[in-house]
Amino acid sequence: MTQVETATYTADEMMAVAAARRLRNGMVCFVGIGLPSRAANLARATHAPDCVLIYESGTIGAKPEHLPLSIGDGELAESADTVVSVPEIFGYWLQGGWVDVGFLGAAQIDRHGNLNSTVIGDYARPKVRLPGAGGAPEIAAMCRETFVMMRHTQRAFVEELDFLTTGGDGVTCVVTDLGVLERDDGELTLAELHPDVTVEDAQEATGWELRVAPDLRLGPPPTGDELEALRALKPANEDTVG
Amino acid sequence: MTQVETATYTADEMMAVAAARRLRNGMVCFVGIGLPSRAANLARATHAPDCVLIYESGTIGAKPEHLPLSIGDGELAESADTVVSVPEIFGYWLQGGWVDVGFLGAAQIDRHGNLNSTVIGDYARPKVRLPGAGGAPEIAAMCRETFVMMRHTQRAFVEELDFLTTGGDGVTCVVTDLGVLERDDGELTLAELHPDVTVEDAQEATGWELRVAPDLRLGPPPTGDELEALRALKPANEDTVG
Amino acid sequence: MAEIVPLAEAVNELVHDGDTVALEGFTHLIPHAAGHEVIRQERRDLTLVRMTPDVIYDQLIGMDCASKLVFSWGGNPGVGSLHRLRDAVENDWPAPLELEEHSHAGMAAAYAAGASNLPFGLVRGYEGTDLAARTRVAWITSPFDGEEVAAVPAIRPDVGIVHAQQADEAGNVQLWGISGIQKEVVLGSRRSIVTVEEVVPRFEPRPNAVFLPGWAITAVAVAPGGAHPSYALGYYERDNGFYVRWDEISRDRDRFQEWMRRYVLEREPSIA
Amino acid sequence: MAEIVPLAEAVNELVHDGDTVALEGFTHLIPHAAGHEVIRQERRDLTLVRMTPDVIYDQLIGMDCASKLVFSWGGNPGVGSLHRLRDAVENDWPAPLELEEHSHAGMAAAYAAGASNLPFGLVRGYEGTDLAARTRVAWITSPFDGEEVAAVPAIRPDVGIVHAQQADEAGNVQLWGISGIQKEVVLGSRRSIVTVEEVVPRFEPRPNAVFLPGWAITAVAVAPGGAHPSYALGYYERDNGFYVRWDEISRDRDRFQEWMRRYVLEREPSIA
Repeated sequence: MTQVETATYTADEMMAVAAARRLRNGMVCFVGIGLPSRAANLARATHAPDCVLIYESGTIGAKPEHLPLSIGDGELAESADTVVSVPEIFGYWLQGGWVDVGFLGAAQIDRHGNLNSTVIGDYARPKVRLPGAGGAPEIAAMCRETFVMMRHTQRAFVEELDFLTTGGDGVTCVVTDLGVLERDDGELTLAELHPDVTVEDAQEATGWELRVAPDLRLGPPPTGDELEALRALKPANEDTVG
Repeated sequence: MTQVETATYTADEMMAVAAARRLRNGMVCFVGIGLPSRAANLARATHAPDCVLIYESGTIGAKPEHLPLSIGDGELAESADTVVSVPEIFGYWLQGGWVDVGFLGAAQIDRHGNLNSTVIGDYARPKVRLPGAGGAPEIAAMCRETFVMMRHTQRAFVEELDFLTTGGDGVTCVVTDLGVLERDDGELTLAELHPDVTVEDAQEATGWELRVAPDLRLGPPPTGDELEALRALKPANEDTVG
Repeated sequence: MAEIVPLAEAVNELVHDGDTVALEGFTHLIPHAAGHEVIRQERRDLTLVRMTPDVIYDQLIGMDCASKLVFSWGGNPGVGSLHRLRDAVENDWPAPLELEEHSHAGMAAAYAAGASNLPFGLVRGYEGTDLAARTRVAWITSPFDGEEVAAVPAIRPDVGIVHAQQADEAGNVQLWGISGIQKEVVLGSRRSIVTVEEVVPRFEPRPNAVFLPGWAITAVAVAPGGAHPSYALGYYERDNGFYVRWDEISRDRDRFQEWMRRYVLEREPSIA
Repeated sequence: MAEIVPLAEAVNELVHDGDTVALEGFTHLIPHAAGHEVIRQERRDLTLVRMTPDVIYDQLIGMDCASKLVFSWGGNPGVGSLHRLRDAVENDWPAPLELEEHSHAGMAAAYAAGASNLPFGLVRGYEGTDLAARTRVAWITSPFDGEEVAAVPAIRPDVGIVHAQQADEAGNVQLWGISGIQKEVVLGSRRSIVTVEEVVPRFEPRPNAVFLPGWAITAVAVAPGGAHPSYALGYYERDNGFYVRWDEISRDRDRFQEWMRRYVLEREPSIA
């Protein structure tokens, strides 16, 4: 086993590790590109080799060796158990009720887990036009539960969304670079802190008065194996991209 | 070229030839098993080699060398351009409006081309329970035109159907073992007689007062080529069947 | 994750009296072995669902397993009538059989709606036919352009049963050739059984193949020849002669019962 | 039967000012060459439809070809924003852009409804979101069980444009890998253009392949590399670097226009 420097790791790495740990082996996951895909592939590379990854491009059981840069990367299709059409992936598989966990990101989230990925500012004359809904509304509505991954800032964790793109009822946990929020009695509650993060740090980064679970946990740092696996997950041609 | 006995041919052979002649090369045909399949494959073997045959089992562009015995024969799948699911063949291809000609049979037909393939007698307590609708109602409704092939008898060509399974508005012609009826002003009208058949023969086999077209045609008998091609069309393993 | 279990065990655990059961197969890969097991285990009062009920449904109906049939075309393909089905409908033998009949297009839309977890499917059809008054159909006006289309209730069987060529050790299934409505049945049913010709170490990728993941199947059972007299592309051909012989066997009640006793009831789970 | 014609001719004859045009491709086989031809031929006032508008739509919008966009996710995948799209929405440059936005599931159902010649598609969604008030959606109550589902109007573009790996001499098309929504677009559009990497004597049967018969396509045009910077499985890989560079190129109006002049307007029909 190679030696991995575990003393230093980034907040993004901690976030990926914390999210990956929440996936159990064999779970069927509907995964978006970016942070969710990184976490799901980390789970597959460590404790959950039989996690089934579904991407909205129609690839079922994708087993990429490199991190895909888009949901349609060729490696997703070539490594998948099967590739189906987009109407089928949303109709038969997602809406059909076969997915355990949906894995989403967003630009804004509120205390109920509702998500905004549409606009910042007014819809008709937005300050920032975001990409839009994509698969998020139905992923959150149809998966047994939904995990959200977002960097924890006041701009993202807001008292009131500028636009409600995706209803939050199905969001059971939010993994951030500071800790993990879990739904308690309908409200996202700070349930776990990453190493060296305080409740005050989390509150400061949250735009509403953050509830703290009575049994607040301290998450363990990434293990050497986790970091090694995570760092081995590189995009197919990172050189070109960087 | 082999010598084929053209002096003797059966009424069923004449019916197949007359129906096949109505298919133009390149037409897209939605074909049922039995008489329609035989006629469509005869057309493909003679003047219309690029006729596209679609069977409701999902085979598009099937090019069987033997006559299929069921719409799902393996040879249909193996010779097809592609095989799609049953919801797709009915949804995207038939209902989507891509088919030129539908080719149907039935137990009863009325003067408007309406078809019965459900029951003889009362629905709740039928004298004969027939197989039912199958693809017929939507084939007749969605194809640009529909050809019907039926043996010409009083029991089949009736004043009033026992059950209206399939609306006849799209039926443009009915090929029988006596001649061809074509729609004129909404009513099926005797337009063509096979050799050695009289108007009286056709009227006698029809349960309503049969209109006769003013320009009634006399259809030519099968050619040697047609008969040869037709007789070469044998089921894959006729021995087993017979 | 699908367990690979003996067929008798799968049927015993997953098919109950009174269930709605779809043994599907559109002229290919018809699950005869599974149907025979249902007959041997004497299931009763089933609502049987299938687009194209043929010989195996004739057998289930004649052996008094069913009280209702939901279908769109019931015949012996290329041969003629199903005599046991007709006897049940025309003469209530061995028992009355309630019918709910559709067109193929309607039933395909209903299965697709079931697989899509929708309450109903849409189809252009039924209007102006006598079928409309005899089946479950309703008309819906488009909220966008006022056009009317027919709605058919989704089919979501208690148990969906299909036959496929291959499974792997993990219970994944691959079938190819004419795939009919099989994917919709497995995905739209509460429980599912897939019988397969054999278990292979890994699937060879094939054109026009349907892959069904083990996590979407309740039970997989190995039943070599399990589609006979139907066929399994790449394994064996359709036994057209049997379909012709069935016409004779099934015409007479006694001869039918004798045949069933000899070739189904007194056999171990395998093909007839 | 599809004619095999030069791309410039196909666009000239089939794409008109004011048309509703869908150039589709779900992260694979994106028809860039065809999009560039639309830009070169200065089509105006188009309603552009696409689930995942990315770089080629950014270019069409920035070059003032469109007055409306129907979409469900508009971004530069793996990179960030589409600056030309944002400039149009946020600052009306080069012209105001009307938006009709959906979720992926809603738009997939709308395309499938279009291909099925139905007035609308059904989806469980939209309820409780702000999207519902901003798009074309209606609620339908199931006539069978009273359940409510969302209805979205069918998408039936005037012109559907996709890219595929291969055509044969008869104008049949085969594509493989991620096939997205391409079949629905071709079948649901009034006219269609398929650009292909090459014409081959005959297709090799492939797993997960989509076959589109020539009789369902209006025009086929040969455009090798026609998906670049997207990819064509089996031909070339995705040019991820280009997507990153596009972020810089497209941020500034002048730099964007200079790039378009140099790499699109002043080029013959081919890839940029």
